[in-house]
Amino acid sequence: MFYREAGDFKTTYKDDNQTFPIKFDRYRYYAVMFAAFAVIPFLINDYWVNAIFLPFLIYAIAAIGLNILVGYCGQVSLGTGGFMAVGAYACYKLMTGFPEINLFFHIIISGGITAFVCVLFGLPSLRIKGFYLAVATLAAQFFLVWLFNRVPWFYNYSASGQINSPERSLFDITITGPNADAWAKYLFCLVFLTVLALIARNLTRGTIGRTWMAIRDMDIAAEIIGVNPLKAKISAFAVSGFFVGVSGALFFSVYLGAVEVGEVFGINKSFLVLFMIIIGGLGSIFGSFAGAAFLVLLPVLLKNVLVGGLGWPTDLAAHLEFLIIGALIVIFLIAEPHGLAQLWRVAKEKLRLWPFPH
Amino acid sequence: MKKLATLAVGAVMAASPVLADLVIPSLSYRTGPYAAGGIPFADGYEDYFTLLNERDGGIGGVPVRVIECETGYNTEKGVECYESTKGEGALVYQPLSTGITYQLIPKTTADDIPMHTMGYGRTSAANGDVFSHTFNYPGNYWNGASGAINYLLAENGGDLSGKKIALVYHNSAYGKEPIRTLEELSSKHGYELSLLPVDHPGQEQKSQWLQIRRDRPDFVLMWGWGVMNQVAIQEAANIRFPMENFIGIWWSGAEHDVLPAGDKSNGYKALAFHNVGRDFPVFDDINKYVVDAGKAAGAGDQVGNVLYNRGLYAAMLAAEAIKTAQGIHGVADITPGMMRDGMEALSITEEKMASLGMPNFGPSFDVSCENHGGEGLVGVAQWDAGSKTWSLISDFAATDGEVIGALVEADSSAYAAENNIASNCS
Amino acid sequence: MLDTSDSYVTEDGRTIGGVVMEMKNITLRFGGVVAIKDISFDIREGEIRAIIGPNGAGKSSMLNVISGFYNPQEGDVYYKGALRPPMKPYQVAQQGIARTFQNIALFEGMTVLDNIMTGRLNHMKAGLFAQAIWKGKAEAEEVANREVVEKIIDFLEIQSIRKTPVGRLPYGLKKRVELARALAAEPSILLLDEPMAGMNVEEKEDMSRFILDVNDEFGTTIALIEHDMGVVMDLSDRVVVMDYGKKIGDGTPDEVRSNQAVIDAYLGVSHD
Amino acid sequence: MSDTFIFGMEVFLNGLMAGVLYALVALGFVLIYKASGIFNYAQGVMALFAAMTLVGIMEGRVPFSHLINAIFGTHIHHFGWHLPAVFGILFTVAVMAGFAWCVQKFIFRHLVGQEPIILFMATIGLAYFLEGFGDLMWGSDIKKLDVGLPQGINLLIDETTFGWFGYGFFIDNLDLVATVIAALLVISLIIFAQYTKQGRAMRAVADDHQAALSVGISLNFIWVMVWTLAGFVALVAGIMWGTKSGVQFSLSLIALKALPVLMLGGFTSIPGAIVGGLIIGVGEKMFEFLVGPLVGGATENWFAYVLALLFLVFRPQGLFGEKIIERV
Repeated sequence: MFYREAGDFKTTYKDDNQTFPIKFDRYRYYAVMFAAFAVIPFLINDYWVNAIFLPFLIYAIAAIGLNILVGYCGQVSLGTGGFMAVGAYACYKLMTGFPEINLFFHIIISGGITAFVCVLFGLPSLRIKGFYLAVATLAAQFFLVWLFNRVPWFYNYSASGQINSPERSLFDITITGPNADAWAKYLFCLVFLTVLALIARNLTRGTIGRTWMAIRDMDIAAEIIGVNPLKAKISAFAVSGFFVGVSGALFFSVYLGAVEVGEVFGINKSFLVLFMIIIGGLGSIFGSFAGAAFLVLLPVLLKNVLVGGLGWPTDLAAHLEFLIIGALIVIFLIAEPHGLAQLWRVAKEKLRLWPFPH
Repeated sequence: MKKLATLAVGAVMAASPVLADLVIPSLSYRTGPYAAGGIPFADGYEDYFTLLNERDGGIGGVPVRVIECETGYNTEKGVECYESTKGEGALVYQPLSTGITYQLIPKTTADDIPMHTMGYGRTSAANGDVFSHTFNYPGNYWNGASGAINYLLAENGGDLSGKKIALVYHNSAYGKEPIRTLEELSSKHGYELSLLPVDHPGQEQKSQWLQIRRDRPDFVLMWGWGVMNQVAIQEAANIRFPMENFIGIWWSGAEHDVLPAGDKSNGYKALAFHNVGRDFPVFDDINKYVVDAGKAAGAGDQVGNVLYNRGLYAAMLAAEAIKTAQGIHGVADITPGMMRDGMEALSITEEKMASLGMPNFGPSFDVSCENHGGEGLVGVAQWDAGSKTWSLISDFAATDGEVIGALVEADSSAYAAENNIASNCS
Repeated sequence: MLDTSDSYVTEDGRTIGGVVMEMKNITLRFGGVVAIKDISFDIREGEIRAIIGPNGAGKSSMLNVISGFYNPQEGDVYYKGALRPPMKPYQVAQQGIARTFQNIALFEGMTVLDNIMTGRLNHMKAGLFAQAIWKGKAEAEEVANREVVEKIIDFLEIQSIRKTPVGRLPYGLKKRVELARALAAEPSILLLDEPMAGMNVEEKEDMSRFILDVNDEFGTTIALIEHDMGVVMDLSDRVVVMDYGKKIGDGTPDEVRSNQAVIDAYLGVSHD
Repeated sequence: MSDTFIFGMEVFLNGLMAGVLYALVALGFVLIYKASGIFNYAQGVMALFAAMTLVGIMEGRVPFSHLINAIFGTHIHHFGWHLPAVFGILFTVAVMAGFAWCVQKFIFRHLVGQEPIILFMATIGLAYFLEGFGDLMWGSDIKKLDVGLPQGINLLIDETTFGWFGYGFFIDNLDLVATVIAALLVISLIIFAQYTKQGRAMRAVADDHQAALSVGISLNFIWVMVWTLAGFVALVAGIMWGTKSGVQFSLSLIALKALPVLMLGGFTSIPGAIVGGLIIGVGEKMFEFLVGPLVGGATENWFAYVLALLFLVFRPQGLFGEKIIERV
């Protein structure tokens, strides 16, 4: 009844190209934006920001980036952890090397550097396809982690090889370091996420997005109708790399503040981000958000219920957590192979017809 | 939204008001790649506080509440654990992971909560002038490296020149810790050092041990953790490297590290900053008040293991710091800030340990504002495969303060400069 | 430049221009197998050119040579009067050659509209940054090209399925969408690989009508492969007949129909 | 002969031995992929689970004891028996067969006809599940596994080579045993596939599901069988690695060692898995020996992948694949 498109006519192609063509969706989007920017910052404390919102926002950026590569362009990558590490280490080198430049630009440049590295490792995708490519990107994962661990220049020759994010601010508001306020860190990441999500949306609805999807759906046919596969794949790797790099830089500088490459950006990170987009939905920006939210919230929720609520031993809870997440992934795949985003779409279709299903 | 609501309810329930208590968070890892090491430590840590509660009614009349939080050795989970427990009035953090330690050093400082990284973490945190809230007494990795060399010097009549020493290390921040110290000491004592990194997890070490077999170093030192320890000891046995010339750091010297290799691991040595075995009166109390009462943490089957003892020792140091803090401030229900003062004024003496039923359980040491690292005394323990026990073969002895002091100074001042940290003690 | 000196007007009043594409002595081998042997023929501007032949005659391979998917081992391709060097398929497409496929090659994960829009790729020039910002150049370009595509959608009568994911469409409609995608490129030469394969009589009639209309209204040069002899003879201006990789006939439908080699090939006279 | 050459030969031989173990893990992947098109990420966790189960059964541990104790406040841990290895292995195989049946019944039967990427994801979910399940069942402590395999230097080879070169080669007895067992396993698999009814049915399914179905082969049965076989291979791999390092979490990471092998050898070829395993084993050990000291060592993890990557760039079809001709 409330959710429908009837009567919501588009008179120009421009209107039809909107991000949210249905009025109801648009209003909901405005409401979410309002809440995210104007309400939540006043309500949150350290716990909510550091344990839930920051990981969610940053993982969402990484998930969108990976979704561009995997979901839109069809190039499966297992190198996300390594590429996030590139972003983190680039950011660290920039922060300590050029302290006079603002952190904001450091993060953007870190994204650019990661895009470049990502393109380098994306070049084999012109000849290697499918699972073989996925496994090949593991070469990037292992090599990059090894490199950052091995070459002392990357960690400024510190004794242990850890990198620490020094205190930096924007408009005199501290963003990084232990003295940053929860709301400042939150808003800083939220701005990045919002802008990057809009960019992702713009890219995926336009020409470049269509070339990516064409390559994904049938690469040979795409090439014959005029898609340059090199350009399409490389641009996907570059854009994806940029997103992942920014998320890595934020992960290091704003969220964790101190990072050891093998532990934080190991192979598990690659898999985690991949799970996010699969659970959320491949080829869907909303899905990237949903997947990131799901995999950030679920463990915290399970922990709070099992340990905090039921008082179970922590190790049992941790084992059960694995078991439940695994089972949920399988159940999701059986119920809806195309992820939370598809589930959401189906729900909306039903709502459109409600209360007259026939 | 429903999820959020549930969460919020959970948080409210968890935060419901309780009577005065001393909150000790235990960031443990009973799962993940290092579970085997995490379980005994967490059990020992918790059991000691249970003992204090059951036997003495807490510390200074205030009961201790241990909040266990599973990190799985994962930094992000560690952050979540820290944030979820710090609001409960957590007195001291024992994060038990290099990654989480580095992550928490600035945070705990900003939140005015002390952190105790006992025998791990950032070595240069021994400089309390820079690291106001981080303590790593009684010993750190560089003490460990120096302790190992000192032990070898003693074994070899004070001369190591021309000897070859190989370091097999976990290729991570943790494993790389001793390298600088060993290099410095190598130029001082004239031994030849070779470095053999092993990538996580360390399941495959054939290359490294073939190289050791070829190069025939006189001694092998190891900075390993998790499965790397078991494989290294097994491989050393396979190439028939004399076990008595193989010395691990204290994280490479627990029962589960040597047991898989069976009899062949006999004679393997590991560094120690606390005593091993269960030949201490405190264990009678633990059995009486904790284990037999059915209140033991975990499965209750770890009592007396090396890492259990380490957890016990860490808990004892925390409890003594609480007592010190209570004495300084004259309050029983202390705050984290008071706890920090207590830790900084901590003095562990032989008499004190004996009165706790733990005579010679660890070295005597004093903490001060400048020195958060204690005296850095290091002992050596040896494994007897026949009786399946560790025993201390070299008592806690001094390490090369000159070399280590310089390194601590250099690293901590670099950190202070990078992060604009003012002097804490002056 | 095109030589239009020998252009002529057909019976139904269409102007057939000069040679736009010429294949000279094309030979294509896969390992030891010769798929095309020394074939030459040309395509004139504005005409409907058919390539026919029994199964395995090498028709599809020929089409793949024209569209640049295969590069022949021997022979030259002249396009608009100039020798075409070996190039990648997408470069050929950028020169204005569009095609459909025998086994429909639509992008199943995209909507009909997006599929057709992919045909406009080579007409859209906004860079990565313009597209990221969207407002301004990219949006204007999107809207302008959308208008072209909407005309094609109207022309092929597929308005109602505009936003339907292609995967859900029936076979006949998919063929039509594929044609729309090729048309959207506004090609100089349109290659149709068995446009009527697997269709029933009505669908075939529809498709024939669309092909003729395309040729008529847009003046598009069309080269097509088809099995249905009746359709071919009705539609095309000139026909190349292939058998076992060789050309056995070339001319107007009437000429080809009376060619003895062609009759033999279709009636299955044994080769010895 | 120069020292480097002699040492190099020793490293080479050890690389071959390591390669056999990698091949063994890769074999489990190949079996399932060939028969059902599923890229089974859970293979490594299966090895861990099988080894845990073997230890648990041999030592008479009570499954889920920790959970039971937590819920009912009891203190049960052991049944108090010690079984010989043979029985343990038999029971474990039975458990793995049950596991295979469950996997088929509860997961893949509901995913028939899905895209490969979805099936792959399902195995990731399965891996998570099995990891939690295994820990819950047997605990996450480190377990010593001893089924009586010899370990340590092989003296015969040591002495012989010492006689030849003046330097005794180090070959681990366990590696020798692993090589023999892997060889036996491959031979028996080939015999099974060639000469038994089930084996032929399995090959038929691998060739063409539809055709196999149409001649009356039960796909369900074949898939359960293949998962059981993969479970058995996982058990063998778990025993080999578990004997060396104890049974613990990291055992599941051996799957990562198999992936470059699969890239080289292809996902469908048993000989490919073996040759690929040998190449990777020798390649990474030789690289670590020759180049490792120059770049600081610990290169093995990434070098295996880079080697496979470079190889694929020049030969995308892998070792035994035919040249890919693309069609439209």
